Amino acid sequence: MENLIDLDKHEDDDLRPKRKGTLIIDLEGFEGPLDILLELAREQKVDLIHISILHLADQYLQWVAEARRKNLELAADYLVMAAWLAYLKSRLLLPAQASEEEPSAEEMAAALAFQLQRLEAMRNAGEALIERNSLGLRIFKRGMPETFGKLDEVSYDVTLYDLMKAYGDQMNKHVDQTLHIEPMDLYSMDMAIERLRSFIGNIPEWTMLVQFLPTELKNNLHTRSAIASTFAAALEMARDGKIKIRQSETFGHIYIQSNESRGTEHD
Amino acid sequence: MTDHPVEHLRLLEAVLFASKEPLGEKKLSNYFNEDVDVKALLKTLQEDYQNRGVQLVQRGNAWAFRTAEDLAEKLSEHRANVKTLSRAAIETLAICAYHQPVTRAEIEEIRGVSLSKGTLDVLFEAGWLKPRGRRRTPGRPMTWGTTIEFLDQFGLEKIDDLPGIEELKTAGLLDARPAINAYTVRGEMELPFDHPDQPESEDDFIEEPLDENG
Amino acid sequence: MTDHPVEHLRLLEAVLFASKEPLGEKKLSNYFNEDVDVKALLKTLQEDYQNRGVQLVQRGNAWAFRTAEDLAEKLSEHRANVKTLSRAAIETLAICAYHQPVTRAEIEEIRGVSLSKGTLDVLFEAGWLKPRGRRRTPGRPMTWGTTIEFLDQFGLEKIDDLPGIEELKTAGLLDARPAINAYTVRGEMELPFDHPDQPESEDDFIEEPLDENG
Repeated sequence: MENLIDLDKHEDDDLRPKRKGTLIIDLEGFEGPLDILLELAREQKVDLIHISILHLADQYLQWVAEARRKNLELAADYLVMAAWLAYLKSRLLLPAQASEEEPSAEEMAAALAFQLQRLEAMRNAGEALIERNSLGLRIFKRGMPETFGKLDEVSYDVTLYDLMKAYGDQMNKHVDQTLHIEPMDLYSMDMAIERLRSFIGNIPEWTMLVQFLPTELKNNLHTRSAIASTFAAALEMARDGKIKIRQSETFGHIYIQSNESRGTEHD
Repeated sequence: MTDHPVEHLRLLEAVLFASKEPLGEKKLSNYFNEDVDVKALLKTLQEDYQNRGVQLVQRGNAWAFRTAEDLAEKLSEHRANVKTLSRAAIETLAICAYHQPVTRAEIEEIRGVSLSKGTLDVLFEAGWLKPRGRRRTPGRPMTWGTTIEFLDQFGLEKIDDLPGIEELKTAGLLDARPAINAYTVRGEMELPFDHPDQPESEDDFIEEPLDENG
Repeated sequence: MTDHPVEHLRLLEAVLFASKEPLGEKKLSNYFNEDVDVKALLKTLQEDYQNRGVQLVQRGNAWAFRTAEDLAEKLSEHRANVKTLSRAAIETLAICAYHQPVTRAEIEEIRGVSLSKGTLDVLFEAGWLKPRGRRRTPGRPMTWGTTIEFLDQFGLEKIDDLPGIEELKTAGLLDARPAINAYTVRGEMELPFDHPDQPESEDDFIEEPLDENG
């Protein structure tokens, strides 16, 4: 392998926030909530085995609050972690409740501490590994490999990577093929307006809008498009003063009535 | 066509010297009759070269001649181009090395983030990772491990020589299972929790299904 | 930085080993202080290797390590002739591996070009493909699949260990976006190909005795 690793700098080092300072607000260079937690845990300056999860939860919640104050866009993962840590914190502070369903707050805290230790261990292991990177840097292979003339065995210079890459490329090629856009199979608004118009002037009582849906609905998607189109058509016709619309509660049924007739109720 | 051990050593030496890449013991044994103890020959040859500027090194079950590490500084003009690995790639490589065989879900579990496209790619292209079979759990996820080339690149005889691996094992930190399921990489709340304190056989535990588009 | 002759010999040995070309005495002397007699060192090193399987040889004014000439025959008996596969062959092999059993027409359809005569031959000669019976469709076309030798070449235990679509996506070898080849409002996405993890039932094929010449 000629691809070697630079011992001295890693490409995203520059993106890493500086370790100094008490609270890191810069989001760049972090990889998810666990990464932030590990960074915050280091600020406690104790071995991760002795980390205070309660304190860590506070640090994290404070960090999130600060990030939001600065209008940094936090991905959902960060907020979910905040919610979970708030929950864990409350459970750590409350008297223990006997429950066989859930692990105790202490167990949850221990699990989080374990996760942080494990991540830190792998991070250190990665660094130790890079320290050992030697082939082509400190240890060298034969510069002039020899091959011999007479042959009774043939081998091929092809690796699993070559094979996988060839397959991936083939499949990607297909993705890049012509995109066919199939004809729409939806109930259009024009159709809905036409249908609704045929009933106009003939709806003296408040009538549920769904009763005006077309009778032949093919599938779920088609049905949904019919509902949406009919509703939009109703709005359109109400704007033109042809009909009145009523809905008495959120998500309740929608009723329509011809405007010519003398309805008494309206929204 | 003598069977004299010195002739065996000479042939073994020539075969290994001619090759750039480590050669497996199985392949090396093709050069000898069945009754020849190739492993013993390799050990002898290794000793012969022990104090020389070129040494015979073991990489898994493969062997190669390499320059002695203490001469590194004086050989600096042979240094090849250096390619920089991202922090994510280094961490992923370490996880694959220390936790192998390991699934993608486990790598993500340990790092706490989804594997982004291209992280495994670069390690694969370098020839450092290989498939290690599928786990017999629902979804039959692929597992990954490291190659001879990986050992060669980092100057390791075997996986057990990874820096600090014994300590990590003892500390129980080489357990790739989810520590807790309260939150996942996807950020979904999931109760109840798996209990982390009951290690099961490596092959038996059930992977958390991850959204494949991660 | 000792001036001990043994250290000089070790360095000279390593430099010559790692060099990509034979080195002249002048170039070699750059590695040493002015007072070191490189010529004498070379002679000593040459003697050290005199009876070994590898020898230090002089070519004009330049020096290099070469395997001993008397071993040439034994080496060539076994030494593999390393060939490179054409792009078309690698692609065809990959498609056979992922879609087996697969017919020639299917390979051509996936690659979008017709298969030249030699491509399957090369793979067949390498011992990586074998006939997998005829398909029960008009024309009863022959299908192809991979062999044990194929698994050996790529370090796989079984064909199932071949990384699947999802793993290829993770490794960045396959675009992660959904492979839609038709945009439809019927709410179904159409994948262009079967998922290789779900091989078709063997029942779809009739195994027929085939003559060994393929």
